[in-house]
Amino acid sequence: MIEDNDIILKQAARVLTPFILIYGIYITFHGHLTPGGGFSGGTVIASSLILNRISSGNHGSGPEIDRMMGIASIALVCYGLIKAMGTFFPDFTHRVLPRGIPGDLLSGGAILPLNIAVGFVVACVMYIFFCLIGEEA
Amino acid sequence: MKRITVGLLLGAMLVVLLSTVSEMPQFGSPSNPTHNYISSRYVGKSALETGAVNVVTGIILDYRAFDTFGEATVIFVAALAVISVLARGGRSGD
Amino acid sequence: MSSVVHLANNYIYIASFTLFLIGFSILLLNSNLIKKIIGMNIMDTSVFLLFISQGYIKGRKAPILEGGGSVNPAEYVNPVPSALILTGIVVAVSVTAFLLALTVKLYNLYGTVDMDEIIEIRRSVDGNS
Amino acid sequence: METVRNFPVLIIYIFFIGSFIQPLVRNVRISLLLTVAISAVSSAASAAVVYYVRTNGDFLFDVAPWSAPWGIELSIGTLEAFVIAVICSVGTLISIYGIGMVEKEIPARNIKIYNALFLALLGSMTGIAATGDIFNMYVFIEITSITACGIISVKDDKKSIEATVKYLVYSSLASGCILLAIALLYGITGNLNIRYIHHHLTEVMYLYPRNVLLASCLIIVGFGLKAAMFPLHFWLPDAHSSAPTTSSAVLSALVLKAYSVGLIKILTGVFGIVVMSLLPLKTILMYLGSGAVLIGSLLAMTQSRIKRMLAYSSVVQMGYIFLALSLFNRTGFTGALFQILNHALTKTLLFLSAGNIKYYTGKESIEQLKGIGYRMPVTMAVFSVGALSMVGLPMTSGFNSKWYIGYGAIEAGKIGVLIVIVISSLLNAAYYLPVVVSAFFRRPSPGDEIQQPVNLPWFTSVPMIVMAVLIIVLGLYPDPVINFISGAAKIF
Repeated sequence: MIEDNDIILKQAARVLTPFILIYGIYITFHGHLTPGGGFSGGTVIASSLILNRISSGNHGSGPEIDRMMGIASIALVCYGLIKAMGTFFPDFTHRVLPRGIPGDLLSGGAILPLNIAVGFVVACVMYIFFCLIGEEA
Repeated sequence: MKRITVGLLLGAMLVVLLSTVSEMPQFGSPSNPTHNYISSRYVGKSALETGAVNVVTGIILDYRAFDTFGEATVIFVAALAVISVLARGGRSGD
Repeated sequence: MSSVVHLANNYIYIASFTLFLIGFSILLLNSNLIKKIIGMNIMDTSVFLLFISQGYIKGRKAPILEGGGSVNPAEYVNPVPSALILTGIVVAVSVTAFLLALTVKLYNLYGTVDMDEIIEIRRSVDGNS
Repeated sequence: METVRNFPVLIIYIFFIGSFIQPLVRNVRISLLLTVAISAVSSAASAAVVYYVRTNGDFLFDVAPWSAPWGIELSIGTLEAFVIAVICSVGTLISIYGIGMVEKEIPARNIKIYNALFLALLGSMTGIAATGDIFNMYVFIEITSITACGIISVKDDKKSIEATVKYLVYSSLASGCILLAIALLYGITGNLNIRYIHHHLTEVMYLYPRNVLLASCLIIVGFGLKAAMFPLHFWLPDAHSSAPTTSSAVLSALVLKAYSVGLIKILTGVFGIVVMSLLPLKTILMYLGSGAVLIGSLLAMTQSRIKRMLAYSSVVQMGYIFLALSLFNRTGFTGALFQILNHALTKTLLFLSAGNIKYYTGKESIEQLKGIGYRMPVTMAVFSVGALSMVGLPMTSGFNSKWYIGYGAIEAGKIGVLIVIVISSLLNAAYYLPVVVSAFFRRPSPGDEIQQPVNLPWFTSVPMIVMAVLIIVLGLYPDPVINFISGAAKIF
């Protein structure tokens, strides 16, 4: 769809992507401190991926989707295992992932790793939605 | 003709719904049944029990974490279903 | 008379119920799939509006606790509905994405997005196949 | 013995983590075997839960380290343990059958996705049965409806995609109603745990009578639409007949049951007998049930294709469950639960053998099935056992479920229900027996002279034979199951 001579779009995307990505990561990591968390952070990360995809032309996405699906599955397996650990061995989880002082970054107990896992999953899934549905018929 | 019956039906449903609204607890009043001992414990103890300053995230990922576990599955399953329907090579048709 | 004042006070619930009915009727009566999806989203959003407005208390802050020290629960809004709605939104997004994917696929197969036309095409295909 | 208390949560975790692993698995054969292994492990765990509930009675289990109204708890009673056991064991049998048949009906690239959806479906149905929190049940209902639509559309042909769209639209309509009901209930009682809502509801009921009425109507409409209660069943024939064989078996046998169990849990748990007697619930369920049973059978008779006939007969059998529930007494409730087990086994058996016939001989319509008994002896023998159980022959489990529902009807003094059951059994016979008769006692039409009988691979025939034997055993000696189930009926 997009020819090769749109240098402006590519340059703008290259400049903007790192900032969007960092903002998304910030929201995901500070889920337990500021409003946000895994879901909204993941969507912002996905938006930077989508910006990259549009700027570099909507080419075929077969292998890319499988890779994204792999990342989402691995993140979800970690999510499930942390969650199962929290259910069956609660005291062990509190020792490994301490609650810490409510206010600084590493303080949410199991909340931070879960947030990161959900951030990965939502980012990959939103990207997959865009790739598949956005592709021309 | 169909439009009239549908209109009447919706009008009737609206009347039923509005009659229940007139009986629902006051909007925004502190004495609503939803502001009971449950929500006050969430707000009061979440910093100590879950270490999360953002109470909503504390509820999602610690108090009611099983909901969010089910919800992560919802996203995963929706992604799988979309891939199974639209993935390349899906030109089989009938 | 008191119920009318009561009704006027709960104006948000009136809005959410009417939106629910609008979404419900669009989803049920329209044959165009894209309109059905829009109707479904209106319906879901109206239920979320109802849920959130039940947790709201006038003159209180969002449930993000400032600083350590003692936390007075009377200063904050009820956090439970917002936690539930995060789940509800994600569910609504997933169902919408799946429906959109199916609509794109149907468009590729049948060339139309209107359910009535699709049924006719299939019946005419079955008829002579 | 205490570790059995966290088996229900373990089952749900195993199913979901298993379905997360599926896309990472390399080749298709391992993916199919993984599905069988996981459902086998879960049915073993569910058997342990059933044994534990038999000896120690109901128990509650807090998933998060926090107790009931704050965290989420699972309430496992006789009803829940029984339904989880039915879901896991029938799911295992279907997945064993799936080893041979899935590759033949689903495009190769979708098989791993089908297995992931299958495991997530079983896990979320277990979740619906086990959970004690209505919003948690809503999340599991959503997973069930998306995965149920996913395993239909995974077949990737015109008819199944169109059927999936219709099913998903009505499913999301029902979910909207259920969520609105949950919002209303939360608005007036303030908490989400089923036991606590019931406790608050009895106090608050007279303050907000219309809210409670509206919430219960929305829940009945929502769950009725999902469980194909009679007037709301129009999406079912297309969805169940155009799906792959194993998916239509799971859909008819288990998904409809999970939704009806969800309805039972909410009606008896949240609303309780007091509120339910306020509503004219008995008469509504009775008329809807008898409508389903009679008109469903008439519709099934007019069908020419075998899978559509089976789909309509699912509506009939669900009608039996709602009929039994409308009696509001112990025997009726026991009859409803036994009917859940009986229909799960029988309908799976019929759908799997219909899939076998369709694959090995390409025949779908009923008239083409003349003389097929000689071509596929095992499948048709097993099919006729299932058909006789559907009709309600005394030696099969179908008879026992009709017997208990009828007995409950007499106890409740509703002779009309008994007459409806008798008429419907005759109607069932009118559309099942011709298929069996034409399969064995008619010469195949000269056009398609089929020569030597087909020998099926072991994993296709073994689950079907196991189910046929189970149907006969449950027909002859249902007492252990009945004694266990009647423990659940203490609510009435």
